[in-house]
Amino acid sequence: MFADAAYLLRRHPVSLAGVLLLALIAATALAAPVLAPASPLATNPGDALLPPSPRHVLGTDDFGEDLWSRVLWGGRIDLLIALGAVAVALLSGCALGAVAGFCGGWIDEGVMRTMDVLQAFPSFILAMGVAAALGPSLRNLIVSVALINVAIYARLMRARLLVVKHAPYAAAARAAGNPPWRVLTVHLLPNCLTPVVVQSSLQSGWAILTAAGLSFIGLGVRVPTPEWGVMVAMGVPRITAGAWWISFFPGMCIALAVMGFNLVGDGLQDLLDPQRR
Amino acid sequence: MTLLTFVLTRVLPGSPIDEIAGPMATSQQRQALMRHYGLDRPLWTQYVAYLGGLARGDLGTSFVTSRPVAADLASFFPATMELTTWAMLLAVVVGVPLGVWSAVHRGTWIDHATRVLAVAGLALPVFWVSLVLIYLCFYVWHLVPPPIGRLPALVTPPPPVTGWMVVDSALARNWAVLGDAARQLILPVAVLALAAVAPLARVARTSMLDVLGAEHIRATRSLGIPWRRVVWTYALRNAMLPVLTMLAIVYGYLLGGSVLVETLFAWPGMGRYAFNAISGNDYPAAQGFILYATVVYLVIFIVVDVCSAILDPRIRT
Amino acid sequence: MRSFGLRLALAVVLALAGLGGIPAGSVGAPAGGSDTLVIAVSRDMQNLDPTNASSDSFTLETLTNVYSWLIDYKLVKQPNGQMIGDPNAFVGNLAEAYRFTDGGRKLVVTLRRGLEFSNGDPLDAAAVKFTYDRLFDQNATTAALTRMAKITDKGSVKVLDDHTVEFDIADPNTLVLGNMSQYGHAILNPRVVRPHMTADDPAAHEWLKSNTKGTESGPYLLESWEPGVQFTFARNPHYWGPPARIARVVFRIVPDPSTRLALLKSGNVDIARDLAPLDEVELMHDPSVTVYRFPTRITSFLGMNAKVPPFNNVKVRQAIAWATPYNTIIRNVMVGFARPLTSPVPSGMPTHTDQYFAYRTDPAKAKALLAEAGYPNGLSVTFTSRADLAESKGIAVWLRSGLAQAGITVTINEMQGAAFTAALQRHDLVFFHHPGWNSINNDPFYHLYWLMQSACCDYTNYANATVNDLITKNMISTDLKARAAASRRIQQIATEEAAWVFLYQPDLVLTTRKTIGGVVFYPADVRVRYYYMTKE
Amino acid sequence: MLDVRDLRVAFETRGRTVPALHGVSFALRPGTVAGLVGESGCGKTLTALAIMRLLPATAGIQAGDVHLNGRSLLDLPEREMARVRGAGIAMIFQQPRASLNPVFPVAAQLTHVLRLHRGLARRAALAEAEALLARVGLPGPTRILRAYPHELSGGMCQRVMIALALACRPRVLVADEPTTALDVTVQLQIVELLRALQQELGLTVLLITHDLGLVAEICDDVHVMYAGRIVESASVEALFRRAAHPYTRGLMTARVRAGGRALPTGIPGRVPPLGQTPPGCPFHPRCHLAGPECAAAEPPPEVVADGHIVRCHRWRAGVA
Repeated sequence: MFADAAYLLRRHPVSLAGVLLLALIAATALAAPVLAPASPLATNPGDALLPPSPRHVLGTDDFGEDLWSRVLWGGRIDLLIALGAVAVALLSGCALGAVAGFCGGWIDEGVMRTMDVLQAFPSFILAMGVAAALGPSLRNLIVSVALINVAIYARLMRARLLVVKHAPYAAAARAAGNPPWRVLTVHLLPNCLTPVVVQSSLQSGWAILTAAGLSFIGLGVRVPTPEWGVMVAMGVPRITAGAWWISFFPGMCIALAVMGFNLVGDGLQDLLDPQRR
Repeated sequence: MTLLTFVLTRVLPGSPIDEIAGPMATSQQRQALMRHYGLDRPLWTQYVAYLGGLARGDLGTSFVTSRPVAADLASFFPATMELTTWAMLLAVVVGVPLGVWSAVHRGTWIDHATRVLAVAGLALPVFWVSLVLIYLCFYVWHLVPPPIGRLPALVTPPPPVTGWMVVDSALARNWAVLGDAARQLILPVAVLALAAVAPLARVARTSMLDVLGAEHIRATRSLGIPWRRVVWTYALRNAMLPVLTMLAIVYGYLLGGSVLVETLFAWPGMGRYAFNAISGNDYPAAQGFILYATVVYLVIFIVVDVCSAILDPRIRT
Repeated sequence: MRSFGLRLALAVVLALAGLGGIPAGSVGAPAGGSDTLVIAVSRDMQNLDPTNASSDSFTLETLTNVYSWLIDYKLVKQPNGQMIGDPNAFVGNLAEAYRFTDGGRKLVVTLRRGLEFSNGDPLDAAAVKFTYDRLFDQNATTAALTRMAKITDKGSVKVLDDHTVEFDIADPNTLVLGNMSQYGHAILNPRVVRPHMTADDPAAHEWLKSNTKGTESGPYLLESWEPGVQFTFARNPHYWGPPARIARVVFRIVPDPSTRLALLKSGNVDIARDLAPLDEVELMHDPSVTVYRFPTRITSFLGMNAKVPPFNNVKVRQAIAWATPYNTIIRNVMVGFARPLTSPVPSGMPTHTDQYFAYRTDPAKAKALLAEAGYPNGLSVTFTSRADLAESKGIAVWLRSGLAQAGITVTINEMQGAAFTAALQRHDLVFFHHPGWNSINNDPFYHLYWLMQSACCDYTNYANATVNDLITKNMISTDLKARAAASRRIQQIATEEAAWVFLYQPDLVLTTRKTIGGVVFYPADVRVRYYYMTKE
Repeated sequence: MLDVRDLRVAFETRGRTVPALHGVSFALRPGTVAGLVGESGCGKTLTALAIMRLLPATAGIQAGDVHLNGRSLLDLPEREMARVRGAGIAMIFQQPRASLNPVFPVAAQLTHVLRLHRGLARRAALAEAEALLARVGLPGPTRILRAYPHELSGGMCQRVMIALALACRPRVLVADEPTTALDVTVQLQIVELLRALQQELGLTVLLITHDLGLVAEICDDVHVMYAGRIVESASVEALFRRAAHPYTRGLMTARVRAGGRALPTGIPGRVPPLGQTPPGCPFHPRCHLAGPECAAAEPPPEVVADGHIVRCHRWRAGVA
């Protein structure tokens, strides 16, 4: 597996770049308390809207908060959103898909029709509706972003499960007297995870973008949480007034993180799908 | 489906009456309005009434625009449809060749570069790109007209036939308006296409790689057919099926209305409508929108099925 | 063999190239000629029924420009040459003259001769009677405001002759003219409206919500309304007064403020509404743009629910009032487009005084008060702001850091517009920013009644027996001296008790191209009258 | 006619180079049928693809040369090579159905080739296509022209493929297990067709097969491959009279039933997987004659008789 990965990274410098990007972002986010010169929430009325300078390397925003510190801390929030939303979607989606695929019958029918309905909604509008209903907060943002992806995982999981369900080893496990839940969790699920893993990486990028979009229309996390989407949203009206740096740097961070997740997802796809090697 | 949308709109916090009644309304006035809109009845009665209306093709009346929701949808839908369709066409024209090119040059710097480019297009927050492009292309360079919607402020729209400004003005042989409408489209179409290129290119690439590895491609090459023709004629058509499905997904997604792009370009489309409906607790409008989105989703997938059958004879039988 | 992809690509490229290549006509072109005014507005109008209209600013502005009512504010020239509609001086509008008789128990209004609605129908006493009958039958907001001024029911409105109408006033008071000088009292055309009255909808509310055709009596008529896109005014040829200077006004709905700004700067619109304060400051340096700023009487305050702990404790409210960073908020959020609010009665309203306002930003004093209140170790509160208002967000952030200095930890809770309004009107909000209340009647008791006593709008549940008593006694009264004294007393109590945190009175900022003139300001209702405007 | 010299092909996987063809050499005489024989996985198809320069992206030609009528094919630019394919050498494949593009009807594929290679107009191409289909023995050619590959049987597909290959009028035809995937009865028909066409058109044919019965039936020369090497070359008569290589003899004893898909050889063990070729003679672990020298060095080609070459240290022991 490691040899595979090493080979792949050599053949796919772009994926390697993605991994490095994500590693960099994760590292800076983790090291934010050490790297950040100021608290991300330290307001200063006299320092509002300063352009980048040696004192504030990325400038300051409306509240005189140091953007460099906020960008660093924002990495934590955004990675949390990405991973949180994907984790929630993955766990609930896979659970639903697994149950549907494993049980079949009316349970399958019911679960999958519900997923159909979920997917028929335009996803951003669905997220918007849920976020509006729950009110803006980090937790609700994660939930609304997760909800729009549940169906994807449920579908992937069910499709894969239907394939492996009849594999010889599954029959063997059943014949050995394992109870159904054990067959499902121990013998079947591990064999269904490949497409799910690939999807997760791609969805993480989407999650950050969706969250940023929700923030832009005021349904994201609460101010003054240092989240990149909110920061871009706050800075966007300042572009025309010349204060480009407020939205530019967090915008670049979003772009880099999303690119990282996407490139890694691409790479994973190649790595885990033997046909496409 | 209708039940779900009904419940979903009702869990929105707040009530439309507070906005309608204004701050000074007394509780009796508020109650009178509730009665007027039938909001005082139990939820299930409201639901039955809503279903009854639906059966007659009546989607109710929007609280915000005070017009029948059906009429609202009919006027907002073509705006989104026109924007989205042009964007999709552009994305296909750019994304599919990019994906194919990338697949053909697999593993080379061309492949890497196109993939990075495509992913970059996807990775930029759309509202951020929109604003930067508006700022540069309109405000600084004057390349495009102001982002003021479908037509400049003082232009009289052509008589509506299809609801597509470009088509309607062509039908009316009003070339000046046609030009105006087309120029208004340039920037929002470009922004939407930017995000749609990446998924199309990605699918085109993977699917093309699959096809290029197929026996029949080798057989075709063994007949001395030039590589270019093999790729663009023989392989492309085989590779189009997954692309078509992705196209449908993206198209359906965009037809739901891109709230952000429509907001920034003052485009009177479905996304804006839905946003206003949700933030204004406009139940009938929100329900109508969701119903519309579902229908669009179904229609698109039927169209895709038909197109797949045309592309691939094996599906026909 | 045909190449499907290639052909499709070619077709699209040709189509796009063809469209893009059509000669430019409007790229960067200025807004319409001198006969048309183009305005970028942030949102659409909603419900146009004058007596039961939605309260958003563009709906009310439209009503104000397309309808006329009997009595209106008097135009006066200020020392600086600016024309304003004096909120405390009234003149006849559709009325040629009006007079109080019977010791203020009757208001007799004489209509101008030959008044017509926009469709040419006569506007006479019968139309006035029809209007007020409908108003009372409908019993909506305007009816409540009319009753407030003691014109109590249909029977109080009598037609004396074709041109004369008499209003009975149950108790003489100072509120009548101010309450009548607004869109709710727009005279409606019975010949147009009556056919839309049905058993289900006796007030023709459904029709009036989205129609004005034929019943307009103001300088403009609503020529067209494409929901979500634009609405247009055209000059009303049947208007009695001086005709609107500019023939057409086009309101274009442009939801994003940066886009509106760009449109104004590039000259694609004549006026851009609702810009961000920071952009407005920037525009002051733009030689092609005029930034008008008018001081308003709009009160923007922080509400603290007096029924909910810890805000039921006067000391806690005072502590917050001492900890609030007033100057920072005015300087950084409003960028100077506001002046401090120093009393529940705003500056510009009769009897306003700032002599009781002692608050400054003094965290030490706030801490001391908190300790007295039993919170020596600080306090945690949740502050609710409107997610869709930039200034509300800004205030939340500054307040959070300001109050932190005094040991008060603030958690910010943002609510969407509709949810915020609903919670506000149920008086459910505990600690929140009220973006601005404007009392259309420039009368302190009108103002105080609504914000401190009424069931609807005493959002903070503020209840002080003395204050209540003084409002009840003096609201309906013509004893100006007693009223002034009572108003001062109320201001003293409410300020000392920190009924609210008094934040600021925002300016009305109107940003226009240099070519636009004739801007007249009406402090009473803060609505823009487009019919005075000129364009070079 | 077609001359393959010391052809070396290797796979590039996981950053490693795994040789697959270790210097394959043979020549086709004009107008004859040569068989390329061996178990699955010994590099027969790879040899054919290398000749056509249609190797998968992971495989590359390391050394050697392929000459067609004295012209080196490996040095040709891709554009020229495309011209050689079809007109110079055509190829038919193991899986006839998979070799036809599923989304185009037969007519489209056939006329395209005719128009491209022979410059026929649309109408003429259609007529020629019909004639070709008739020539390869397809009944009702007009109906077949309209059909899609999935609507045809495997045998019909192979006939269409043959028609496609013949459409360019090639000089050399490479037939890669043309009958393996087909029913037994159909196999015979296709073999008959190939033989008839070969004689009629004077084609030079390289027939790749694991079926020695088929070889005996239609080939003039035989080249036996094992683990990426030609281990024995001879005329059919010479080979069947006196096979020199123990591997060839193993193959012949196994030839009980003609056309069995998986060949139960009389040889113990299996073909070594790529990259795990044993040192010395690659066949020695399976060879009943193997001696110590077999593991030490790869045997050089030795002449058994005129035109009969073998690579075995101990062939004499076997023949004796």
